[in-house]
Amino acid sequence: MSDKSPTRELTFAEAIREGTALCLARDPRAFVIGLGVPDPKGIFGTTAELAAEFGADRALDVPLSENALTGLVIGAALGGMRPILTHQRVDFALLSLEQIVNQAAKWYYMFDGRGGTIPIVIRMIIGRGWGQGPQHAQSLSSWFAHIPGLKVVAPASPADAKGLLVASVEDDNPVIFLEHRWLHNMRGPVPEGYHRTPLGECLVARSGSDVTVVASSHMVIEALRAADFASAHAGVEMEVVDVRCLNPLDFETIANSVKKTRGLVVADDDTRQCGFAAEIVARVGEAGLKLNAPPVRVTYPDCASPSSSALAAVYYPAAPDLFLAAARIVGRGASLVDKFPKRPCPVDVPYLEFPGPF
Amino acid sequence: MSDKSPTRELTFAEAIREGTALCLARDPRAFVIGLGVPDPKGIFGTTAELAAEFGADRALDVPLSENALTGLVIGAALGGMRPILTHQRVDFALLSLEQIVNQAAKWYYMFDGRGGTIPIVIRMIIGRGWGQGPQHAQSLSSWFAHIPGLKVVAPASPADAKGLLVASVEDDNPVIFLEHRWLHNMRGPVPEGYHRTPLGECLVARSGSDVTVVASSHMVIEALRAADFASAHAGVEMEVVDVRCLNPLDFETIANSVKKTRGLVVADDDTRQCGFAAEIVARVGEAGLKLNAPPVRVTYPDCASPSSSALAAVYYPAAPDLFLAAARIVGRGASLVDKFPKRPCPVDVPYLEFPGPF
Amino acid sequence: MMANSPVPLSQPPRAETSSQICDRLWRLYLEMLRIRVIERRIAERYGEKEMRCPVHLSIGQEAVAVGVCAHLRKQDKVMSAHRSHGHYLAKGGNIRAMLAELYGREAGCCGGRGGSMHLIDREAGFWGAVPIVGSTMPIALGLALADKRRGGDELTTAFFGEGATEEGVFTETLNLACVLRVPMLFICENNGFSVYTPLSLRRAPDFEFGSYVRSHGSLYFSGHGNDVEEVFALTGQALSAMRQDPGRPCVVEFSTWRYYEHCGPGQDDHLGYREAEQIKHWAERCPLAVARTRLLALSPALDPEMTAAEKRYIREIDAVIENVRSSPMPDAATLQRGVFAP
Amino acid sequence: MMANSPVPLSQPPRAETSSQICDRLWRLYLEMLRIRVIERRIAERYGEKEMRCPVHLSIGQEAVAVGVCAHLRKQDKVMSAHRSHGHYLAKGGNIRAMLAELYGREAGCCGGRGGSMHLIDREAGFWGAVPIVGSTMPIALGLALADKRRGGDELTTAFFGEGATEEGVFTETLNLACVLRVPMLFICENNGFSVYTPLSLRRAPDFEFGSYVRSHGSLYFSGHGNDVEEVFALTGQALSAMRQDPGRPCVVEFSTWRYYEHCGPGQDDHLGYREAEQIKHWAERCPLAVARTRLLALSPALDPEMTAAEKRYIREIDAVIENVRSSPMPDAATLQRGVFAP
Ligand SMILES: Cc1ncc(C[n+]2csc(CCOP(=O)(O)OP(=O)(O)O)c2C)c(N)n1
Ligand SMILES: Cc1ncc(C[n+]2csc(CCOP(=O)(O)OP(=O)(O)O)c2C)c(N)n1
Ligand SMILES: [Mg+2]
Ligand SMILES: [Mg+2]
Repeated sequence: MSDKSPTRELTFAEAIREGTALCLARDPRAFVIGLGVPDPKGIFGTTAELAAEFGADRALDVPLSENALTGLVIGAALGGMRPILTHQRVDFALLSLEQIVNQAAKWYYMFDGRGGTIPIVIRMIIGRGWGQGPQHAQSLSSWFAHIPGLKVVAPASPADAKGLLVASVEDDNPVIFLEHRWLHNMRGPVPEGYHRTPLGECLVARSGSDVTVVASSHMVIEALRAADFASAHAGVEMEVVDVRCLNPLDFETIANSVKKTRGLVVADDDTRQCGFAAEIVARVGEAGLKLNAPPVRVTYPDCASPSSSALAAVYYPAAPDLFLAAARIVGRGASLVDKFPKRPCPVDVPYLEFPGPF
Repeated sequence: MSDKSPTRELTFAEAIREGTALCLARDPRAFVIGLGVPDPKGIFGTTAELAAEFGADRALDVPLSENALTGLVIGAALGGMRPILTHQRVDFALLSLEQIVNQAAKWYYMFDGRGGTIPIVIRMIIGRGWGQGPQHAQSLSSWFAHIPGLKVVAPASPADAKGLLVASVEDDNPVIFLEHRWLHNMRGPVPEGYHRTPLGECLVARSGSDVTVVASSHMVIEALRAADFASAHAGVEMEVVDVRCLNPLDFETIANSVKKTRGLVVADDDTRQCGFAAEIVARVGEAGLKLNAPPVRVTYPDCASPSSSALAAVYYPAAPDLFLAAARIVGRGASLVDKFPKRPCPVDVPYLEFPGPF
Repeated sequence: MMANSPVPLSQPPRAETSSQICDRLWRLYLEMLRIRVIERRIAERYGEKEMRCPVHLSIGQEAVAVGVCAHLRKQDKVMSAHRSHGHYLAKGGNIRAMLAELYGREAGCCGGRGGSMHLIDREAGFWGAVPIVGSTMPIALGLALADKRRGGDELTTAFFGEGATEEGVFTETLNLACVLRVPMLFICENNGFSVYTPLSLRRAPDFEFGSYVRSHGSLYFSGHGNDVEEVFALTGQALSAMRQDPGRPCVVEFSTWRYYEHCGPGQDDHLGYREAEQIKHWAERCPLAVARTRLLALSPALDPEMTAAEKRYIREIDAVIENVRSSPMPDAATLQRGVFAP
Repeated sequence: MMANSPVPLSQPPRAETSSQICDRLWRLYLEMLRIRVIERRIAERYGEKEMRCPVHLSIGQEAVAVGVCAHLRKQDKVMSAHRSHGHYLAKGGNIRAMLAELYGREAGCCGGRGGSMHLIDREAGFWGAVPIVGSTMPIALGLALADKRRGGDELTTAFFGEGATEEGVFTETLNLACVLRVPMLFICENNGFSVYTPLSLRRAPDFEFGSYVRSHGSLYFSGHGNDVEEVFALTGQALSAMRQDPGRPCVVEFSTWRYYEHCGPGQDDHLGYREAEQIKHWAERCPLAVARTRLLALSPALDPEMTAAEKRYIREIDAVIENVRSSPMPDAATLQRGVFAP
């Protein structure tokens, strides 16, 4: 790992692109495949110019056949390749769950190792933006985290996007790599060179003593905003634990944080019932960790994601909701939520210039 | 509802068959469709002779096309029919999740009611038996319960199998009807006539004061066995709450039980992480219900279901495990687990005469 | 308000044209023009960022929608996919409900929940569009099956792009239609691209769509999709073939071209993913220009009427847009309404 | 111990037969006989309830497995589905590992985790079978793609039933093979049934599998699957067609019949789901009987050798079974081993 210029900034999408290019350069067995991989937009820039740089057979476009395509990368992996499969939306990957769940996830286990490993990375874009609506804005992270044998990664920063992608490609297991659409254009420092972030380690993204917020992917951004406000205005110190990898789950880091703060908010960019947030709350309960107040899940309500910005505004929880949950647990500052700075842009885009339409 | 002969006994499979026949007789819009529906074995007897009784177009066999078939029943339902779709294993339904999740579950909501309702019942057989192995013994109940817009039903008794099936066919929403393979041949009293069990109500299958066991489907049987033993040998009174309907969930009944017993065991025929058991534990935690000891989940370990009986014996939790969990919570009787009566048959069949091979 | 339904072909010939052919073409042209004007307006106003959802314009593909729907009665059913504006409008879908949906308003056909990719107007016989490629094909088949079982004579039509035929669900659906003998109409709009991906990366050079379809036991026709008269005639042939061979589904493939980017309000030929020659070929075959030239040859006097019609449609769509823009957004309190049907 | 690999055809002709034809047929026959004996033994002993997993016997379908695999080298790859015993054995899969798997033992090819529906022996070139219908087809394609990219000359073959071709994944896989130009061999065993469901409920009367396949741009052959010489010859033709047209996949369809129930150790013709005439037709075409008759016509002296071979195979399988039955069950402590690869 090299860390020559830690202050160099890239967008999340550029970081994925850089990580991918490094993998392709380093390992001739790696290739990227999926609808739109070599196209002019290059999956929001994450695969831009890879075909030009590495050749058309290292960055492949394909017919609309999500199911067979998934089988194909499983077989290619068995045959020694290291494919990176992309889905422009997790919603499309629903067509391929048989292959992911029955085959990729179980192969190594069910053949007792003699079947070989399935080193594939399946990138899926999750989350909202610009009124995508009910069939283009799901998360389903708990679905993947429910399946033994799948590693499930959900980076929140450009650095982790790169580091976790590289580690995912190196990993000998099928890895579901979830990218929230609102992260792609976010900038942040990204280590140069072949940089790897181990799978299965939570990151304490901000430390605090009063209450723990467990979050992943874009919810980490919201949690950090909430924590900034809470610290500055309410004297509440929120500790933000970025899950980063939903499976295998580094519960120890979460438990240590909760032991310290005795307060728990779980933020999850997904609907509530049987979501990943439930798992965190359940583990904390089972572990018998003492809490000063009942734990709180901050999630989407249990309905599909609506398109209209008027409904999106109430559907998606954000930093103020996390602040409010934390303040109530701590027992002070809740009324300050009205002072929470207004978003600088409409609720259905991550920032004012968000281009849409996808 | 008629209750002429409450002591009449049927098997779980016969009860489903009877409920289905009543629906077909009462509502000309209802039909059953799926691989093997009219075949000599009639899906473990649940569809036996329906084609003979109601005609070939009310009990249809089909090509191997789970995905399109699901779309077909969605469309037929929109067109005014009331289809009952069967899958011989939940594992095969993985091919149809796009239709179930994106279309059936969301249709009514996403078109704001103007799209019409999707009154379909999708029967899926879950669970183990006779070494089915990694791809024929899943549950995935939490997956379905995670999706807003799907009702999820999992009966544990012949009476409920009939009553919930009838209610599912009457319901205007897509209903996922989960049948554990080990239940089909179990006998129990079944009300005669057109009998309906409302969706969304838990059943206190056995009342007790010391600890609550929340269970569904076949785990209810194990929980009742555990409760019998606990009461007879350890003086521990386990209250068994049969969930029956995972979505919408009647949490009130569960909460009332937990308030009374201040102890919680959740039994789930599924792998652990992000399973349905996590949801129950999370809700109890969030509700701030006081417990005398941390809650316990009794689930499969997080690995695929192995075929060999030697591994099945340790993979599947059973009555003794539930007793042990309860005894530990209550703080007495745990050592009596060694006295738990041995199963009268091998661990990989529900009873000695279980025919196999499916 | 603009007309919400396509001009039905059963109306008596108009007085101002002499021949029936000219009359029909005039009405088909008007309907194409109406759709073109509406979509152009959407494109023009999209930059205002008030339509906050993806839009897949069908500009260039109007002839298929109009030529096919001209055969359909109100009770006949249509389903479509992401690129459905044209199908919705040609089938008589409510224009205000559509625009309100694009503007995320309460009055939208989905109450604002769906956006452009989820159009519906069951009263007009438009039973829904969703953006998962291929997914309405089996649903439409189910609708057709229900009608068949009820003994109804409604025809169900599914519109989809050639990309959708690559999904396994296409063969599964077509096979089910053949096996269950459900006479449904599949309209494939082959515009050569799936987003930026050309057919050459998605099908082998010797792939034969016609024999693929026929091998299932289905009828198959194909023709030029930018000539509305050919679309109309071929659809008529397809329908009469279906009547002569009851119980058989039919797939009709039309070649066509989209003039705008896959999704969004702009044109993107500068990106270079489509060959200049192709672009030129299709630019010369704009379905409106083709029809217009032919109409003017038949009846030069229509020229001012065309201009007048276009102006009228512009006025009408602008009025709809203004009306919609001043209409309320959905009430946030309704967010969770209808997760379950009562 | 029995031979674990099929008799390779490159061996010099045996001394006791005069013609090469006879020699080849004799070896093919022996391999079919070996498989038949093994599966018959499984059926006979299944009632002891020690093989505690579903079994899908391929009794009656041996000629396809043997005739195809006779062309394959050890490094060539095979994948299969639920009915895979024949393919596994014909490809040279380890017989003890297979039986141990059926008996749920530690020595099973999956350590007891899979049961009969999950056979694997990569050393023999058998890369796995799983019971989700159709699912190994694209996986096999991926294997073939990997070999192609590596510049290897291995051939990958997927065996599947005709039911698998109804799943959308079949067309998706075949299309990907054609588009990516991956020369892989698809062997379809058409035994007319998917469990109890006849083809007539699954395909239209005029469904044309050959043109379905060819429409993708794939090669296609078909023939009698109960005549091992025809299977061998046709597979040879298919392979040379593939060599002549590099980059093209090939589908070969063989008609055949299973003599036993879909799943389990018994016969179930009394259930009446198969017509008496069909049953009779196929009973007369047992692949072993067909080969035997032909062999004896060529070389009557083989009769006692056949009997001797059968006895030997019975002894061998019985020895394997006894060996396996006394072998240990998997250690419960290993239950969670290998959920993730290290
Ligand atoms: C199952 C699925 N995969 C991928 C997508 C992304 N997508 C949206 S439209 C589209 C192109 C479809 O091409 P075609 O069917 O030819 O329709 P066209 O856009 O050309 O009208 C794609 C790939 C999707 N919506 N659904
Ligand atoms: C996706 C899926 N659907 C259903 C099944 C149940 N099933 C197991 S084998 C089988 C029959 C398959 O028929 P075919 O492919 O012709 O093979 P055969 O059994 O005739 O050898 C079926 C339906 C399954 N295993 N997988
Ligand atoms: Mg297209
Ligand atoms: Mg078959």
